[in-house]
Amino acid sequence: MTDVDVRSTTPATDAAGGPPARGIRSGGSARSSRRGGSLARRRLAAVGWGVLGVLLLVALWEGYKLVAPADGVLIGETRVLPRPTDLAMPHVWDMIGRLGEPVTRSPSAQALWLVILLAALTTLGIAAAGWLVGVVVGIGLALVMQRWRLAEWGLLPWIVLSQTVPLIAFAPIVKSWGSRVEIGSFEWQDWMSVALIASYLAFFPIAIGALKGLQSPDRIHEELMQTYAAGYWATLAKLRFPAAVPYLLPALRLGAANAVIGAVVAEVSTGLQGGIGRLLIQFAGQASGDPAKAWAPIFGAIVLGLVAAGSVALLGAILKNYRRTEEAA
Amino acid sequence: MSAHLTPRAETTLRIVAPLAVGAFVLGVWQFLVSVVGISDYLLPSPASILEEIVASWDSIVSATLITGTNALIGLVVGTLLGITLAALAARWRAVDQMSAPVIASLAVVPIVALAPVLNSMFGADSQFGRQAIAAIASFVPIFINTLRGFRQTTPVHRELMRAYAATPGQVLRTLTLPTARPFILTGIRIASSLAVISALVAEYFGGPRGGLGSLISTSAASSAYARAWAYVVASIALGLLFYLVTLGLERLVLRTRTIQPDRTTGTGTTSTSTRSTTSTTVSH
Amino acid sequence: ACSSGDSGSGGDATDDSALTPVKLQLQWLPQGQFAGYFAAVDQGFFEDEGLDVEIIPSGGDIVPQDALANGDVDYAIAWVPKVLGSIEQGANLTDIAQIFQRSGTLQVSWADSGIDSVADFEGKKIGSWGFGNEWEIFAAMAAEGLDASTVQIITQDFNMNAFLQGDIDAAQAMTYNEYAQLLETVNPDTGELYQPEDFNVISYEDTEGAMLQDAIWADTERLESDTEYADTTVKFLKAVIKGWAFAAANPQDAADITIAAGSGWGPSHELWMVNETNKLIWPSDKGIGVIDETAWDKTVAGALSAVNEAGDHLITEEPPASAWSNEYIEKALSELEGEDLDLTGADWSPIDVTLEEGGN
Amino acid sequence: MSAPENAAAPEPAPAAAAPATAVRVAGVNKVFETRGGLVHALEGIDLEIAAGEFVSLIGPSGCGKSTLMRLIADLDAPSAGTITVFGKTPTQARLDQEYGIAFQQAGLLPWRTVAANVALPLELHGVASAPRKAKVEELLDMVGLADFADRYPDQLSGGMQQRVAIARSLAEQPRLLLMDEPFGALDEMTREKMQSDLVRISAETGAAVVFVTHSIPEAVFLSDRVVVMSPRPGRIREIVPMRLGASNAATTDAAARAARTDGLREDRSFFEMVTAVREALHGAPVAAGARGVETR
Amino acid sequence: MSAPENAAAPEPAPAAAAPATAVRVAGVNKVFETRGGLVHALEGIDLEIAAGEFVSLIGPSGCGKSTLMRLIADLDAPSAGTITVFGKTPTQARLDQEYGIAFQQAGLLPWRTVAANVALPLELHGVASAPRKAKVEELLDMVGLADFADRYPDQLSGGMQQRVAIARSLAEQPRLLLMDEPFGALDEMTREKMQSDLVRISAETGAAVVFVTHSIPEAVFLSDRVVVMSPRPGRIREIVPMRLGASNAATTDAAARAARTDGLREDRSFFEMVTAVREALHGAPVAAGARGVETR
Ligand SMILES: Nc1ncnc2c1ncn2[C@@H]1O[C@H](COP(=O)(O)OP(=O)(O)OP(=O)(O)O)[C@@H](O)[C@H]1O
Ligand SMILES: Nc1ncnc2c1ncn2[C@@H]1O[C@H](COP(=O)(O)OP(=O)(O)OP(=O)(O)O)[C@@H](O)[C@H]1O
Ligand SMILES: Cc1ncc(C[n+]2csc(CCO)c2C)c(N)n1
Ligand SMILES: [Mg+2]
Ligand SMILES: [Mg+2]
Repeated sequence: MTDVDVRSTTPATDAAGGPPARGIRSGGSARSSRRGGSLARRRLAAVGWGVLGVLLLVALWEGYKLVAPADGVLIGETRVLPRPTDLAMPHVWDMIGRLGEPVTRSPSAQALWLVILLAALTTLGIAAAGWLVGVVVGIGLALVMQRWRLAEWGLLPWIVLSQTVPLIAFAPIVKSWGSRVEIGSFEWQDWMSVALIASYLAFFPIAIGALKGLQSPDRIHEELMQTYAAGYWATLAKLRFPAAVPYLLPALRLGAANAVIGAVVAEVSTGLQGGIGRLLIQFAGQASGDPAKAWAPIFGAIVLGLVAAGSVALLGAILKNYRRTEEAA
Repeated sequence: MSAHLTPRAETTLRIVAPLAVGAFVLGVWQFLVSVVGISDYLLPSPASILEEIVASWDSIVSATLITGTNALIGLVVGTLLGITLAALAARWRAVDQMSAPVIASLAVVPIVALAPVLNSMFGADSQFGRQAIAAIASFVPIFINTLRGFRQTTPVHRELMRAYAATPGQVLRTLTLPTARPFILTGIRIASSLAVISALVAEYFGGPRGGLGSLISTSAASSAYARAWAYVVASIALGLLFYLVTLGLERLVLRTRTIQPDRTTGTGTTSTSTRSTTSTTVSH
Repeated sequence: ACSSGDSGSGGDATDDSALTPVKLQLQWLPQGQFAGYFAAVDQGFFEDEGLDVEIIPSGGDIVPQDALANGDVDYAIAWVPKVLGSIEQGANLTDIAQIFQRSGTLQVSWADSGIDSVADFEGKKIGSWGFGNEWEIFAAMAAEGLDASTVQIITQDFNMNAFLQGDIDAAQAMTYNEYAQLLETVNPDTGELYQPEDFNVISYEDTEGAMLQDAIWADTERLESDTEYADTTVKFLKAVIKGWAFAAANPQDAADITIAAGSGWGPSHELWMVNETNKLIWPSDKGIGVIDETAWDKTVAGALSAVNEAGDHLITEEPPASAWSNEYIEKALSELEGEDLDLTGADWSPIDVTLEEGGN
Repeated sequence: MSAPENAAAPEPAPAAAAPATAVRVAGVNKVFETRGGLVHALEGIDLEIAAGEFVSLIGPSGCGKSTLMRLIADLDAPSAGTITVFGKTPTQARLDQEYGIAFQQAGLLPWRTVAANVALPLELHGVASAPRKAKVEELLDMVGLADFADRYPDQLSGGMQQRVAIARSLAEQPRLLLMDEPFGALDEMTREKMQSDLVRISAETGAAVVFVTHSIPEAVFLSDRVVVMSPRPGRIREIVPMRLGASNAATTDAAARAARTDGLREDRSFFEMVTAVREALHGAPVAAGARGVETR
Repeated sequence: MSAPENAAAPEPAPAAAAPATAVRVAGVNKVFETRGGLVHALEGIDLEIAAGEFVSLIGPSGCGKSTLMRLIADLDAPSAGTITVFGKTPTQARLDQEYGIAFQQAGLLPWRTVAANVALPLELHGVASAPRKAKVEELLDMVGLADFADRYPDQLSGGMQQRVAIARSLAEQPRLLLMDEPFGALDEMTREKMQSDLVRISAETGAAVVFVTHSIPEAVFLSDRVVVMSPRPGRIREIVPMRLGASNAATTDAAARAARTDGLREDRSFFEMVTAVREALHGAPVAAGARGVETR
């Protein structure tokens, strides 16, 4: 967990929510007189609380296992709290301890954590490719929609609708069609199908966020460019893209998280070898005899998502001059 | 730039344009399958899907009801949890910071990873696992948006409440909640289609059969693609229904005003970006 | 599939380019169930036949026979009833080798549950994976006069937790996999692994629902029109036969090869799986892979009778004659006749495998 | 009380403020801790405001006008010194709803109608529905917005919104009104009108008013006394008593204010007062001659 | 040209505007189509602005001041009538960068430093780096912000931001400056300072200025002529010529303006002009006596 500030890591799920309110200096209460403290100390405190939060969750898990009835808590027929069995809820130390052991008894077996790490890297690479495609497609769509309102009206509802399609219904088709693509020496690889599916999830927040961002310049700025007789491209370069940065960053971060999710789903769906998704089904299949093992790829997937979203957050640090209107948190 | 349209023309185009795009895509699709002769096997034509919709209507309706109920329950529970926890996080910074890593994790965890585990925890013989997944999926955007909403109260309003010596309860009721309302609704709207898709995908990973997800997979497994697509269409329709209902709710509530930019000074706070379409995290 | 003769044309006349590329689509992740194919690759049997075989595993949503029907691959492994469904939907496929001669599907219940036959399913929660793996259940029930609505079908996920925790009364299990998973799990009451005595096991092989399972499928049209493909098919089958014969004779090596090929199972589980898979293949009186017409007809009858809980039929009419053919497997068998191979498994006997905790 | 007080030489603080005193500020300092270090917003502020008196605070941006007002309103606490409001601590005065308050932004709740906005403080303090309604009607009448009771704030002009805010601040008939640049965001013509309204309303209610402004003519027109402040740290430079309208006497009461009309703006004495404040503000006589005009 | 013109009786439009004419507006109407119906923003506007002349537009909110300015700037097109800017169509004038523009909000790009903001128009028009730098330096010197070149807008006060915006509007030495309430958001004291600066700058550059404001003293202080408008539909009610400062003659040129100093604000004639505009605005003499003060 690279950064525990919800506002900066958790994708503001509403990409379009975009940058927070302009930093309006009103009254005195925008600034706090009580919370002095250096920035570093506040960061540290936030990390401390975050760690405490995780520890609390661990305590809750183990505490629940201690006190809960074997069949969980049922209201009527419905189980509202889980069964505390080791099968359903392995001990935290078992889950962690399992990571250090080899995957199987096979003499050639690597440690579980290493296997997860390698798989996570594979998936990260695929997700990154999907993310890049999503960025290109998303920003491309946003440009088209920003340029022509008719395009916005015609496309936007479908873009929204596209995300209600259960993607896994598509996975085999994508794989099948992809396998027929062969252009010159370029031959479609199965991982590309997975990346393509990842891009399907990634492009959406990026398209929406980029559109909002490109549309975000104040009228006064647009008119200013008009008075300078600046053309479309000049306005794009000098005004729209810079102004879009505060919207694009959360969108890109959300896109990165989505790309990882999409890549994992597509790996599960198509059975692509080498990634976290594959380990997920593989180890889920072994969960009866080895319940702790099944959690390892879950943790891997979470760390992977956080790393992906976090890397994009780094981009935000580089572009900090373009985020001056954002409220300092 | 773009020519000026009368408001009437704009409204019309806003409706006609997407329909035209949709009709065009369907037309091309049908053309590819029936005229160009792309195999009808993997990609059934719109016409044959429609046929299947008619043929399997009863089963589609009952499957939609099952999945829809799961999604609805998940959405409601996720909403309640999201708002409650956001209220706590807005009130106590410690809660906010403590929940941060967990929320961040929930935002990136794929449903495919959680589904089998939740089935194990809550039992594969009930719909609870799917509802829990829908709840988790909707919780995240609702929590994030609500928390943001709770932080939108303007200093003027907060000081006013303090000047009135209003109790915390009164502040919540008369200021914080109404201010956050558009944000909460945005969160719910984003969560709505997420809840549907999550409940549906969760069906791929165990539990009672009969929902859209299991029927899509069963149909596809026996190569009954037209039937699978008929269920896919139903699930799109269900997601759209959820989306439109929550969008309608949002519009309805927004009709009663929110904070407007102050024309004279230009420093007013616009309450939200709710009018336009906003994004969704989709997790499968 | 290009012939092996045009090796010079490309200019890159390495040994590899002389081989005919072939893609084989499995129906699940790499595991002992497919040990014969991995062994054939590892032992160079395909290469000996001039083939460069790529084995493609599938995941949750890949339907092997569709990959084949779409021309993505050259051959596919799939269960017969599922492919019958696809054929009725318009796929044009032929069963060219019936590797598994019997059904390996079980329905497992607790020893004290009182469920020891299909007739006892009524009113119970019956587990199944779905994905087309459920038709044997419906066919067996149909034979007992039960329709799908008399039970509650619950989708099982990848493991046996739902059964172990009592969510389902009788779980679907393959002899070679899920059943072993049960025996690899610690019984919390005893602290020891579960024992076979703890369970009632209903084998579909013993019911009217029994259906043919892993078969090798080929594209019907190509078989007819493309002689190279037909030739390749025979070569391919010859290597496959050798592979399975190898697995029969050397289960431990076959298990190791499978693990090396990417199976995630531990050694004991893998060996168990190879051994149980061998039991489904051998003995094979007419030779491995030869389709037994009675078994085929029984599968078709079951498929015709099965109706799922949504009221959908798997198939509504007899499959075309082109749905199976012994032509290629018999040719392959006869070409292998002289070699030192046990093609019927007459001398084969299973080994004893001790399962270890966790399937690791 | 209307005699000029000099902050540099404060009169000794009486042990207890007489009830005729609305606000007593004694030796108040306010220091903010910020990232950039300490900010001395106020230093050695002494000020006494009589019941019913209208006092304006004027001074350059950042001199601490708002801060002083916020201290009186108990929206913040002084770093040193004491403040009493009608003899109570600011907190007690706030809890007792001794004051009404209005800011530069009207701060209406956008989801409430005009009437509901005005009713808000009454609602919060448990006034029953019937008297509440009556009171709201009366207040809206007073600010001339009776016809707009059911409108929403965004349907009103800035000036109308500000009038609603003033009605709201008067809802509980406070003895003290705190106003921080309430007309700052209005255009000139509206602003002039609002000033006249405020003079009328404050005369009607007889409340003491602490009024923060940037505009000298506004301060002069409205006030009994104008407190001129200097920045960094915020100090009271001078307190200029106004001698406008009917009464020239030491009693600065509401009746005197009621006599203040628009005509006053063109009175000779008005220009003189403007000049006086202007000079106090600039720290020196601006120039000689026929002056007294704050051109803004 | 500085003779009072009455909009109701416009002089006949010459076939082509002489180059000495900066802006010619003839018979301009502007109607907006809105959801609520048609809005007649401007009706029968005739106005001629000489090169180097400083003209203010004043009038109640919504009378169409901004609209008129936007038409001149070619940010919108008139529904009827013609506009020429230095004898060209507004579009051509815009493409030729004949004017600089500044709004109520400074409208700086927040991600650009002060220098980069001023450089923006030069950059867009391909001015090479070296001369661009020199020009920016010169402009920042002129507005007194040379030391702030590398700051970002959010690090500046409102007044400083507005000065940057003015520097930017001057970057290409336009012969015409369009300013829509550029000082509207500033506080009084800053505003006064900015007015003096603008007088100086406009004298230095000799540009014609069209200046929209709500403040009568501001209009009077700055302008050669004040155009008083009435609302719904926006019409020119009266054009009041100013006779301030050094020159009383018909030539309203920059030299005359340069002589305008802060002292002027306390000039007798200043008060008279304020009164004249006030009366034009209110449509009738306000009152008799020693007046001439816009108290705001
Ligand atoms: N909460 C706070 N934290 C830190 N500094 C503050 C705070 N509130 C005010 N200040 C500082 O205290 C000084 C006085 O501020 P205050 O807002 O009272 O000035 P003001 O006279 O009201 O100015 P203006 O005319 O611009 O409203 C300023 O330097 C300001 O930056
Ligand atoms: N784009 C537009 N669409 C519709 N109506 C408009 C538009 N722009 C201006 N109007 C209307 O035209 C009229 C004149 O507006 P304009 O902004 O020019 O007034 P103004 O004199 O600048 O007012 P203010 O002093 O408030 O800035 C107003 O009634 C306004 O509502
Ligand atoms: C999502 C999903 N879950 C389980 C299976 C089941 N499955 C496929 S092959 C096979 C036999 C040997 O394990 C089994 C049980 C599936 N196809 N898809
Ligand atoms: Mg202030
Ligand atoms: Mg305007």
